[in-house]
Amino acid sequence: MSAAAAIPRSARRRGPLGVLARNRVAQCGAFILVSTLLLIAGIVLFSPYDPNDKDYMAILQPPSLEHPFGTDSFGQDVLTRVAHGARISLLVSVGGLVLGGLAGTVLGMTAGYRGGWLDAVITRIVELLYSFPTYVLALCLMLLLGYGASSVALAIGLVYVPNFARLARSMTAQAKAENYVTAARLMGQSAPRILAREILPNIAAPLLVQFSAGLGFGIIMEAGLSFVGLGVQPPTPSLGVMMADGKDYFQNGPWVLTLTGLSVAWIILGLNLLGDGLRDALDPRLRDR
Amino acid sequence: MTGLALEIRGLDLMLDPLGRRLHVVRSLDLELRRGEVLGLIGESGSGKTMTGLSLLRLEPEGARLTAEIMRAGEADLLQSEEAELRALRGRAVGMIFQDPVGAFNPAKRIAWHARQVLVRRGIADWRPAAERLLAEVDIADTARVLGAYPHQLSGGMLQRTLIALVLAANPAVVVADEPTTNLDNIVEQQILRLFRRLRQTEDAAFLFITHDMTVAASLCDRIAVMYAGEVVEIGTTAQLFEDPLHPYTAALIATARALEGEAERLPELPGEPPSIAEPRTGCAFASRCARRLEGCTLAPVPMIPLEGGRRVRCLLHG
Amino acid sequence: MRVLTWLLLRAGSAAFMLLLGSLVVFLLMHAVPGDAALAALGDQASPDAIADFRRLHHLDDPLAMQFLAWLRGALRGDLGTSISLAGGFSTASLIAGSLPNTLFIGAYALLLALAISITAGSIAASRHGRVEDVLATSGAIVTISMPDFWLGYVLVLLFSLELGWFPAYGFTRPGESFLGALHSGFLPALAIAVPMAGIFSRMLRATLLETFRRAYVTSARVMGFGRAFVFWHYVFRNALIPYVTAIGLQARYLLGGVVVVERVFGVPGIGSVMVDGAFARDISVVQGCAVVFLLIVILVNLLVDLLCGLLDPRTAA
Amino acid sequence: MAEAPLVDVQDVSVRFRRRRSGLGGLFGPPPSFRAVAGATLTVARREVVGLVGESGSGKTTLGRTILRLVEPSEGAILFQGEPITHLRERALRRIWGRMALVFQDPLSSLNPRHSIGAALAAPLALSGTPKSEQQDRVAAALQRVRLPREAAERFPHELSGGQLQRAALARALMRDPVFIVADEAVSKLDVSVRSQILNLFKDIQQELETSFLFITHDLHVARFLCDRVAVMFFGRIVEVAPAAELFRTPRHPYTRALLATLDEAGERAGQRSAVDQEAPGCIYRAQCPRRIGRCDEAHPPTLMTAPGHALACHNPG
Repeated sequence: MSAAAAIPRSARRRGPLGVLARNRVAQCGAFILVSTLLLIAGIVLFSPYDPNDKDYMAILQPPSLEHPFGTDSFGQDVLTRVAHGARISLLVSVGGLVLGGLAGTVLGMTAGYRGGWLDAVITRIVELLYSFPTYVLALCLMLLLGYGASSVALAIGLVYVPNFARLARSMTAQAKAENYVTAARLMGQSAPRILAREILPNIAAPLLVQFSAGLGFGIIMEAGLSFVGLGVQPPTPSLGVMMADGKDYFQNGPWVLTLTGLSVAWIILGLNLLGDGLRDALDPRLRDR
Repeated sequence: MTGLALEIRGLDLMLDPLGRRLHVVRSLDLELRRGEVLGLIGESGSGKTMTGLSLLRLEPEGARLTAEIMRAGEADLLQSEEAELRALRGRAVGMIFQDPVGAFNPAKRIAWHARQVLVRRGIADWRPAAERLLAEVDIADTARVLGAYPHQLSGGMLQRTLIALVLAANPAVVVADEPTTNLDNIVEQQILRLFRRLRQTEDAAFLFITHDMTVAASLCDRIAVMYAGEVVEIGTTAQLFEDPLHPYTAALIATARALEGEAERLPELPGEPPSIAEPRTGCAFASRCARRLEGCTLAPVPMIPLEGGRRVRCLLHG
Repeated sequence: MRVLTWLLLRAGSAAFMLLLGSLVVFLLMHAVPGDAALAALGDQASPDAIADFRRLHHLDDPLAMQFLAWLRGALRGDLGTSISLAGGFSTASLIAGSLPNTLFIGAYALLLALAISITAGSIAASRHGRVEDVLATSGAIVTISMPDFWLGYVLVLLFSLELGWFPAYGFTRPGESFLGALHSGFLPALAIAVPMAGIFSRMLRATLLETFRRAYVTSARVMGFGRAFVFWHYVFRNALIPYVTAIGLQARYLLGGVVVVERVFGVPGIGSVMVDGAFARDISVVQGCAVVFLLIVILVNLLVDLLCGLLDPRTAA
Repeated sequence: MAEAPLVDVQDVSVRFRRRRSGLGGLFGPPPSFRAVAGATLTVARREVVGLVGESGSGKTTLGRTILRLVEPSEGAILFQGEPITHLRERALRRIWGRMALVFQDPLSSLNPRHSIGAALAAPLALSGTPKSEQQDRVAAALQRVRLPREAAERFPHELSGGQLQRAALARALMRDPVFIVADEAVSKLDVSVRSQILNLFKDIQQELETSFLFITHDLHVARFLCDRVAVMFFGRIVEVAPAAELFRTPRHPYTRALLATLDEAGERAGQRSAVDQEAPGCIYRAQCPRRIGRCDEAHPPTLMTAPGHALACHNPG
């Protein structure tokens, strides 16, 4: 019976790891991220300077071999501070995105699957959150919670809740109308099981892309909030704090602000490239072109 | 002057998606006389749509198209200049699609579409001409249709309109790619009836692409059967239905007959059409063929000319 | 008639959103730690003065009453009094003075971003896969990776400190001199516009490419229509609705960017007012600004909806 | 005494509310329409009933309503004598164990992230079947639809159209249903594969004595597979008869028009025009060549004209 002939296995791997194996853009982004993270770790562990070591003999020195990114107005090594700052900024951003991503996904999936009044209520809340300019929402929350790294993370999370909720809701509603979900219902699976087992694996990829793009914006937000002085507070060396500091002597030592910002842009570029590569490879409409 | 509306010799089309080379149309020969309807029959992935797009030189980007001859009327379709090809599209070869709704610009009214086509043909006073064209395809309330947006018309109505617009440019060949597949049974019959009438009144030759044997039988003078990128058999409709030579053609016709009759069980063709990506040495149909010979899998099977203009790609008839 | 009904419904829903948003902001601000009376009168204030202050500002009323009172005031254009500025400036006058500057910078940035993105996105899509596309795409991803306020300083370094073309700091109000505002507002607007343009042109490119794949585009090419004709009438026209929708969704990022960039260039806009208010823990100012920002975004979305309705024949007919 | 029907559909109507969105949805089409209007149909044990009609006739909706994926707005549905018309999803899960659905597009009905084996084993895992037994039963199910054992390890995108429909059928059979709705289950398949699947359906039906509701637009397919055939037009069942009889002596004018499409020389059927569902009168009268005065007054009642032959027509042929 030739209907029972062997079925060839598809050679292409799916999922994020498979994408990484064949998408150049994603590889490029991953390379930037991994190498930069290693560099940051190396500097944090092995730098001869402490981020808060003040050297009044070497104030505002332009970049040199000794201080590749120069020194700031306290004579602190900018590169070391950037590495420590990047660590803090990344932690804040990741923390915020994890919070916002989890809350948004849960809200969105619930709304999309349940529909009805619950959907209407959640959609309204999400729409409302989405109608506040990013920094405005964050500012209000910072006032409430007090300044500091954890508050910034919470603010980033809150800003990102609607993004995840909207995405998760529309994709869940779409998936719910798909035949495979109907089939699962007819097979007797319960709603939570269908959400977790049938729908989540199918909508995880775009959420992941959103997460990676959101990380970049989270870093910008942390920097922005700290920059105007309403975010992470000195002496904690976050990237935003350093940039705020750098702007005060921008004319005398432009490298502090410029190079710190460049480092921020570099990390975000890595995140964006990774996210782009993932999206291109995972979006079936853009695949096979 | 050959008197042929369309002549294709040795057409090959190679696609290159993501670096995988796909040979989707293989050494294809076709010819259409003026006023003739040729049915191009095949299953999904058999290369029939790609053949149609090749005639308009709208093969996908990055594809490699080669042929010895490809002419529509007086026009040489093997041009490489995009501007020259553009001048040929619509005039030498026109095309009608499976989904009539998708064939219209959703942001513009039908009148806009008609005006673009007619003004391009040099008819400044386009409106009466448009009304005449629509009347020719049995549309009664032309004013309403012209004033409507595509989404306000039914599929059958849009398909009629598209046929009228395509014929307006007097093309030598009209490629109709499954033009009735998306329509309901009764509307489908109406459109087929329209085609049967048009082939008598229009100069154009029709290349009618379909997967449905019955539809092809009801409309076409001759039929070409495609399988896995190759034409495996070509002949008049009567020849094919009375005496199919290629085992694949025979199986298709037997299935259609069994369904129309009151059979208890349908004749089965084992297996499934091969993937176009698979490498092959001999006949693409060999693995499913009950009358396979030793030589079938050894070397590519050539097209064998028979009497009465028939051709078949099968060693049983060599 | 239909349009009017639709508008009324849509406006009603927007008003509801604004009301809900105001309530949320009110509650948030109310929960901010610290005593408004102490903040206003200082630590040395006598208990009697504090009690007077609380009575005067209805701070001891139930929350719902306080919100209703605030709402009544807001509807009359009274958003309370700033406690941080000497002389008891009204919050409404602070906002009224600064809002035009913010709107000017925002609209300026939006126009720049639109101009850049329509050019870049169109070129990238119509030259898909070629050098122009690669350049535009990489340019876009680089620009969206840059923090806008930092870009502001880089622009200052380049165009003010090096070339001296634009002022590094300060802003001429559009009411005083429109040309001056265009000149002095260029760098802040550009700093906001460049990353925005990156986002916009990526979106435009994606929707254009998707539209290119539509059957009606093939159908137009089959009719032998010219490349430019097909691009404008078939592709671009039909990509407009998703593009405009996508732009509407960016309003909160654009205005968010304004808040920070105003600080960089010293633009006396509502973003600066809000940040100053936050520093001073001036609740009435922060609250007023937040609600006004919310109002702007809601209005922008209303406008986008209306525009999409007009662009779509399915609704316009 | 005849056996009670397995599925008993009594005068079922399904109303859909149209979604209102944007500017257009507001006053365009009526806010609700009846996808199914007063449908009465039974399926006996071991019986295969065909449901034929054109797109938009409501045949898919009726099929889904019988499975209670859609809740009817009027009428009653009995399954094995038990009313299931308004059961909640929790209670339906018990009923669904005895029912199954086979879709038109098998690829969309299988979760792309699950292997065929996992998809087939899912209902077994739910009912607590031990792992080893699960594997055996999956293998048996694959064998029944003539798929090789290794298909269990493949993912949907690795299978061809015919193999996918086999896998989908295997999954539908996992819980030993007594009733299967097959919605255009062969219409997307290639011609050379379709006969395999049609034969397979016939074999499975005879082997397992399952009842089928076979929804199709293809009259040949209906005649090949079905014992009885119901014809739907615009939400109404206009004629039900044993298959052979329906094809030999169709009585409703619409059935006749439909059958006329089978042979080329068929009589001319009118253009399909919009139908006002709410107006009194027969739903088919606008196109009907046999229209008489009464047709404008009321939709004809469904009457039994011969044993097993139901008809809704004032002036049957």
